Amino acid sequence: MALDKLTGENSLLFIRSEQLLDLARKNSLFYLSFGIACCAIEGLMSAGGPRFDYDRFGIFHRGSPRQSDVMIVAGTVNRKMAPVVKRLYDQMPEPKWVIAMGACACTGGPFREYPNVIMGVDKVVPVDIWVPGCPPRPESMQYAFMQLQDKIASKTQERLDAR
Amino acid sequence: MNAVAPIAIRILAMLGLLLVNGVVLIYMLRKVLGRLHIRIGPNRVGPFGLLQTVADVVKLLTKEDLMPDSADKWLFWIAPFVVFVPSFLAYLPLAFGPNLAVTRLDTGLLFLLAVLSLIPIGVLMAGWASNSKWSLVGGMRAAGQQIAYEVPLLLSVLGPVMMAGSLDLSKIIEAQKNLWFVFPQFIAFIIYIIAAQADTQQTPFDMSEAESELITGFANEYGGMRFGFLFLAEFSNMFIVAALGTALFFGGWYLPFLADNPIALSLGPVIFIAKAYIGIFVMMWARGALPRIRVDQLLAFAWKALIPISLSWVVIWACIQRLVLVR
Amino acid sequence: MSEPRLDVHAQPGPCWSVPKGLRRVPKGLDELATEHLVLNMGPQHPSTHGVLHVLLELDGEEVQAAEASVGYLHRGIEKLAESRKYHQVGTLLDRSDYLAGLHTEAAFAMATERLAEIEVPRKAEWIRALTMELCRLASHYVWAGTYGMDAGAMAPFLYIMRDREMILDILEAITGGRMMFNYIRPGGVFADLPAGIDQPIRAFLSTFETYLAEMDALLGGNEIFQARMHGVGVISRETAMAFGLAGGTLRASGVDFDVRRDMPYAAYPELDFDVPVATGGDCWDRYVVRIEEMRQAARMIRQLVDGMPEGDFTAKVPKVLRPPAGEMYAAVESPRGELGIHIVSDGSATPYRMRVRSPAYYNLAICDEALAGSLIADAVVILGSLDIVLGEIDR
Amino acid sequence: MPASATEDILRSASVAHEAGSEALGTVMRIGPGDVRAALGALAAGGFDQLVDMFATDTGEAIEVTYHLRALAKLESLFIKTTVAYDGAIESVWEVYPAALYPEREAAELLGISFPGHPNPKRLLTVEGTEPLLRKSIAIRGPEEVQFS
Repeated sequence: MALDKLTGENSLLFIRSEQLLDLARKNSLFYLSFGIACCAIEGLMSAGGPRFDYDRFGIFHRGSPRQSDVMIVAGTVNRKMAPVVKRLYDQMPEPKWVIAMGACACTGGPFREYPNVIMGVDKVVPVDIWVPGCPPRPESMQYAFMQLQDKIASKTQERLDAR
Repeated sequence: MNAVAPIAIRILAMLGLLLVNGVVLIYMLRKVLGRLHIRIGPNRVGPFGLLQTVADVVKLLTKEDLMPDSADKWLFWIAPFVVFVPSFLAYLPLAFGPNLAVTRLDTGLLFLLAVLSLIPIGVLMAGWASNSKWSLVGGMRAAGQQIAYEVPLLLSVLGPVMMAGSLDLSKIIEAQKNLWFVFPQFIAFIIYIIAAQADTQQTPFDMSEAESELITGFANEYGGMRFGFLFLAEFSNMFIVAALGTALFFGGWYLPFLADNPIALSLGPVIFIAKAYIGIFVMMWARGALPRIRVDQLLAFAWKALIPISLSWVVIWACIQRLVLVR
Repeated sequence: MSEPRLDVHAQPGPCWSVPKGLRRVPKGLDELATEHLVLNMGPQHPSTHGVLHVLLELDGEEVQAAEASVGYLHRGIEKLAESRKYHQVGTLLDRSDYLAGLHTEAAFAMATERLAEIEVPRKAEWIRALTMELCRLASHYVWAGTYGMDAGAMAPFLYIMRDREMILDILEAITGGRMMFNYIRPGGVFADLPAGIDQPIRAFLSTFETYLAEMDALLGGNEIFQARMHGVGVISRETAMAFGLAGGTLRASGVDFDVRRDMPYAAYPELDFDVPVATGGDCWDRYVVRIEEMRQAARMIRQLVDGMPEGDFTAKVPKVLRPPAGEMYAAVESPRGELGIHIVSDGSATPYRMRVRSPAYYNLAICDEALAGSLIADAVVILGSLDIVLGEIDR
Repeated sequence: MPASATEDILRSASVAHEAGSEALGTVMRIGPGDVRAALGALAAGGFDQLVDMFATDTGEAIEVTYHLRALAKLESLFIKTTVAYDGAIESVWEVYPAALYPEREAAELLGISFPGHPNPKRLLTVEGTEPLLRKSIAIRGPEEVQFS
């Protein structure tokens, strides 16, 4: 038992080193430049723009899912789009996170009554952060990224506390 | 043992320089692009965002190592190293100070250009092995482009070589003690910067990874540290061509009018690297400002304009040197 | 795929062959034993401006055939409008053309007003024109930036985003939203102009020329960019007419048609503006026409701010609008061209059928024809020059 | 172009039609079999642009509307025809290539067919989707879309 505390997956050393890695992970969130609808203008284009400049936080866009850590689902997902979203998610290497941006990605938004629309992207891929708004302002997305950073850090913190 | 140790230390030092260069250059790129684009660039991770690239590298190291199902496993695995190793080898003959080089080769320049021309093989390998059509197109573009631009690159360095009478980079630099070769060889210098920009696939010649056309081109299917290696090789190539330009045209470690000053001479490596960084800054400037040229225009420009001009410059300079200067 | 019909109809007049993109070369091996590469561009691709999917058949770098595939954003705006009351439809329409929501709203409001015979106060017409022109600038900014990105230039995009934020601030002050406005309602507009709004607009106009000239010098003044644009993606006048193109794409092909001038609405009859027309029909002409349109928009905004009349901002409209049974079509000139709303009413509180004639939908249809024979790099630029918004295409 | 001139064009193409002037503008109602001939004649007669083409579910049948425009005179014309559910109208893409997309859209969303179309695939939805714009297809109800 005591040995387990020193060496195993719950050892202090392991968690601390994991914490260090999480520090790197949360400060280097590359998002997939994959805008579906209106939210892409606010969440992806304004994000890179001069006023909001997410690059300050090390949040940068990559075109290929293989090189990204975060997928921002920015828009309505319908029956034709869902397999594509799923496939892109599968193509991303672990660890990966998903932000459902806007009402459409969260619940289907104003279009949820239409039978072709999927009511929330959580039916397709697991979602970490939900951002309300139609569309959310770029500031909301900044806040979402901060929440995601907290979430990444909190996992190891919880394990540390549970010891 | 005694013979091996200094060489090993030198090689390790060079590897260290390469890695530090990569990290610093990526940070510099993001900052320079940020400023050019009226943004700020990374400033939250560490003081002034200095640790940004470190965080990126550590993150890339801990990412899942993906291997596409349909990829040619062996080639896919080895391609990043085939890209990376030549760009490391190219550091070896670089002379940073009067006696500061990993190895002093009489044919240093030839060696450097020879290993640089191995890189497209790795790029093509990466493009092919990924079994993605976008990667393949990117790899093919890289191969065609490098074959086209190797020729003017080689021809453009002949002018300084003729003036110095040597292929040893240290000797070429020493020959520029009083006159930087950029002044007599201005045409060769212009050809050199264009060809070097194309050879390292920088904007406006970034055909192989053309962000808006091929997404990330040959590196499309690479994630994690393999992608990191490709990225690092790109930046180390940038440093190599900038350093080579410094050595060939801007007097290497010499400062103007202070060539004999012992303090300036002792600061040689710093001056050399500073000059190279100024060159890199110009490359980044172009990257931030220019659109991308089209692939057929690129090749036509190489074969129809650059190669004839550089060839005739070699002939003209040979005549000048033989008939006017040496007589 | 069924064989295309080759017999020509009896009547004289334009006869079209199958668009080049659909005239597929036989698959497999030809006599040189080369194989064509079929490439899926999109739905996730930086240069498809959303979730467009283009199937490219490549011979080396050359596009042999191209076929656009849309519908990745089909969310039933037309169907849902049938269950929404007249003043609720604007919410949906904002999201159809998300770069210029005000234009779609205005077209719907105008169709409803003509159907229900509502007289719109003069001030409302002027406010509509003002906000629509601001919106046109914001939309053209995004187009110019992404067009530069398609050609590989990053800087113009960021320069343009800075200017766009200034417009969005003004629009936010007027309408309350940055992108989704729901401001133009049947009968007028939702709220009066806030006091002192002319100050930020004038401040914007004073920097507009300098900033646009700067952007234009960076992009249009660049020789590489010019070499990429000239003679690429030529659309002849006949082709443009036959495919029902609209807006800047149509005017760049030499057709002098602008809804603002030819089928006037809002305050446009009282404004002084030029309609830029080019004759070449290539990507460069589309660039020039749109940049000039931006200058004209600024010119109109200046007139609108100076001459803003006093009065009511909306007519008296019942809470639940029940237009008489009938049909009505109203069109506005959106940044992408003629945007029409066709309403079929059965006298109830909801439209019986609403049809959006979206310009980008018709502009995109040309891509099967225009992309074939170009290079991949050209294909990206041609798609960019059409200025498509997928929300409007898929609806 | 006055309505009578338009009628002359249709008459010369021997298309039975029923002219009307509604709030919308000039509306001509023709039979579904005559669409191709009528539009061919009108295109030759100066209507050089197909502004829009769409279909409506009237409750008994599908009504297809072609919105034409003579650009030189800024004259609009609406051609309407009615087909049964699952009926067919000959494609007019050879006269107006602009109809290539809307015909595909009308075909999948209202379940009619356009023989002669060179690319009769679905445009907006995936295979197996019911014709969504028909009145018989209901949208999701309030219980269904409630967020829990």
